[in-house]
Amino acid sequence: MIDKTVKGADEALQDIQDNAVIMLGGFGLCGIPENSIQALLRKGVKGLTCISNNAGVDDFGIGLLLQTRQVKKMISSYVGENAEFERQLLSGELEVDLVPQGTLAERIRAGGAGIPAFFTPTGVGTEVAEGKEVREFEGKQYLMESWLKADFALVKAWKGDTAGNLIYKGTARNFNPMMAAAGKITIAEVEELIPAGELDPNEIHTPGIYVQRIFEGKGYEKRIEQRTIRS
Amino acid sequence: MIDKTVKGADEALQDIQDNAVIMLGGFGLCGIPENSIQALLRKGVKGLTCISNNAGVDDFGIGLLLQTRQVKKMISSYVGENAEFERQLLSGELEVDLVPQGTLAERIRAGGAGIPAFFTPTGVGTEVAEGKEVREFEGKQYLMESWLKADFALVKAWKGDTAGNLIYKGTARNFNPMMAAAGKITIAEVEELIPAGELDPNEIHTPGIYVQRIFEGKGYEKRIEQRTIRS
Amino acid sequence: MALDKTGIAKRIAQEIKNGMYINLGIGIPTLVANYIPDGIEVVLQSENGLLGIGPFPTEEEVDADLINAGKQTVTMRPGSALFSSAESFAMIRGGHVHLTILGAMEVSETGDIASWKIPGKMVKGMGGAMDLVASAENIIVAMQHRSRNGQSKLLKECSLPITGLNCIKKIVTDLAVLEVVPEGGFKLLERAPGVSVEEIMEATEGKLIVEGDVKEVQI
Amino acid sequence: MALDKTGIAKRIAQEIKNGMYINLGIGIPTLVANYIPDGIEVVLQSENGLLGIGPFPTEEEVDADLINAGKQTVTMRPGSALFSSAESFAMIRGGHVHLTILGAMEVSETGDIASWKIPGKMVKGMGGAMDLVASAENIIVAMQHRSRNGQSKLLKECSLPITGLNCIKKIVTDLAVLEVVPEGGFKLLERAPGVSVEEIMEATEGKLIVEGDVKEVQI
Repeated sequence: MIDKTVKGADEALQDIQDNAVIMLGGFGLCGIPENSIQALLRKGVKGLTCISNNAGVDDFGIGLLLQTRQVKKMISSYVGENAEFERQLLSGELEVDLVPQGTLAERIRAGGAGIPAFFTPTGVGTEVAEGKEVREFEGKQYLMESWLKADFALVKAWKGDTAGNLIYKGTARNFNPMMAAAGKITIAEVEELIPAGELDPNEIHTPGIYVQRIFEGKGYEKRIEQRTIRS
Repeated sequence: MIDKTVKGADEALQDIQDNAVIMLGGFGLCGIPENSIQALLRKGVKGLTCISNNAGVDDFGIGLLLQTRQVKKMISSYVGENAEFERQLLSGELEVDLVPQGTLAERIRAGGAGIPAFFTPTGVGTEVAEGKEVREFEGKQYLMESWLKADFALVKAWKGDTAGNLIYKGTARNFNPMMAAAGKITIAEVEELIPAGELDPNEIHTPGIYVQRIFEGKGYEKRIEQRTIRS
Repeated sequence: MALDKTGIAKRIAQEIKNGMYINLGIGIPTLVANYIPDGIEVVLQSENGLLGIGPFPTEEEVDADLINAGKQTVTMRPGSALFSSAESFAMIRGGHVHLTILGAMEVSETGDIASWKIPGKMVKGMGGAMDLVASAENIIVAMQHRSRNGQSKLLKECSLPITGLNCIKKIVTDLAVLEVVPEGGFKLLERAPGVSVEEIMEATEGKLIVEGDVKEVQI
Repeated sequence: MALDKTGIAKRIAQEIKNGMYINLGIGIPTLVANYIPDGIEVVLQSENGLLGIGPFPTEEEVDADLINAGKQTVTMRPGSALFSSAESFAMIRGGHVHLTILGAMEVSETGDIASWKIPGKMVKGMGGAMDLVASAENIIVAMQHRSRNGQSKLLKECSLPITGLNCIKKIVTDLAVLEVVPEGGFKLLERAPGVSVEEIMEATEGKLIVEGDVKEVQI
């Protein structure tokens, strides 16, 4: 089997250039590619377009890339919880394209699946519909939405093998599988990297065909946004 | 958790009517709903529209429903290996709508996912494009294809739980997951039915939300079409 | 006496039927889970990829990889399933989720809902709300009848950017239970204990339809 | 001496590069798997839901739930992955499969391929062929240069219903290796051992482009 292992995040991201379009997996701070984000900070590439459901918090996740002004544009569904984000948006330093969460997920899925456009009921009659084709099917109105693709997709999984097969854990799966398929170059960081052949082929969430580079990440913080406990 | 267990195929299929549109999982004879097909034979409903990648062989799978003339129309990608099928098609007794396999899979996925139409490059410039809208995206031509839904989806899984969660085995997965989502009523037959809570939530292929009825099937033959052995 | 948040949640819980798959929004809707009657089996969906949300975890059970759409740590009930965001919204868009309960800033008498944006103030984004309201067959809004400065939130037309068009069927507020009727208007179904029809009428800018005697909410 | 099926498969195997994901059609393409050079690591995709097709099983390994797209029993190599048909064609349509090798009844000098239907005779359906040819960046056709009754299968235009338009890049036949050039025409790259350019010209109805000395196939 083809071995896609690289040493770490710096090697994996070595050819990312300024102004790249990148996707980053995760929902809130759950399932985000912590090591790859650190490597982006070290590399200092600027003018990034980041496709990610959220924008992190001020001092973690994509929030760190906002602090260093490396992000030109965000394509997201929800960007609360972030004061620096708010400041850059209001000052015009940051472009933001807000996309309904299901439409975002499906546009990314379409990008990986070779589907340039599809129709969805989401957003009909709202601001989201502005400039978009509306068409009726079976008596209901739908919007046409287009695919999203990226130069690099940065995803995070729980276990992965050297052939690039990935298994996610819990709700840390979220946007990672679609992004893995929608990146020209997909870089997967995993908590545990094991030899090809040790994962059950029937339990794989992302087949290795979508992954170009894989490495075992280090020092995951896995910060929790709302630590809610039952008494 | 909601218990969706029924006794067997006859109870599961009791309300199927003549002229129903049904989906049947499987690729060739691999992963087909053997028990539900037997129940359709016993019930004798007629005028069925069957959406299935293949049409079985003369004496097994959907071929059995062709023998009894219960099928009015087939929507499939490949229907070779079936002499009775050929006879009925040439005599005009059977309508056939041939759909490219990837388009068939995606149309069914769209049916379950609430997407009435999407664009695919498959079939541009061929007979398949006749009467369909063609549109250019990024310099390439695409066809618009529409969703497929069914009154009943008959699927077969390896393991299932009483909440309707399903796990398939090997390449017997094929069309089953998309069909499970595209049926108004989805009936799952499984080799092993276990209590809710005994499957790992992370390993489930079809979440129970898509399944209305589930039962443990009996006497699986699992016929092999091309038994190829290495010496 | 107007209903408090718990009262609104308890009243909404009465709408829940056995076997339903339900998506609960942040705020009052989340509370509804606590009042589902015994003997009623439902499955709660979290749009970030979980069917079968359980109670909050104990200290020992906390798992950063298991959160709900409000980013709170949760647990899973037996029979749960995990999946991607694309699969999650396939469920929602495909009409597999039977009931959506969510908050709103405004609802119009034709069932439009505004809940995601206040122009000029911070825009946080619509998250999954637009997908939910565009797709669910049955949507219940949980909200206060009036805003903090006393203005009605049940309007002829929404003044804020809308989240979805003609989609709300039922509204439970601190003052009343109302149905949005197909021809337009809020039909008063129930009033909060001790709250008069006149009070509700005064608090409702949109067309209020009152037929016969309006009974009190029983919770 | 014209190439036999094994010869065609061996020649095609030379086109395979390290790290490729490949879909092999039924017939000669399936044979190609046997001649992939040592040290070249590739992954074979089966469109019914498997990446990492292994050799045929032993009698003891036979599993009715593990077949390839030709419905033959197969095994899995270490590092394989299983998935649905929708995911499988997402891979194909999305351009993730690097190389498709398939048979054909006719190829035109503009790269059209006909392979799925003979009007008036039985129509079995296109299966996954239309998706594969519409999507793969790199498609090699393996076929005989002429039909059984001696007619050229490399034509100006296809006479049979086509499977895909302008999609074939390379053809390996019993007589020659040819490239379909963007401006139209079959450029002769190599000839089978002992087969003359004149013989190939005679067997090719479409425009044959011959530049300089044409070397023999080395297998």
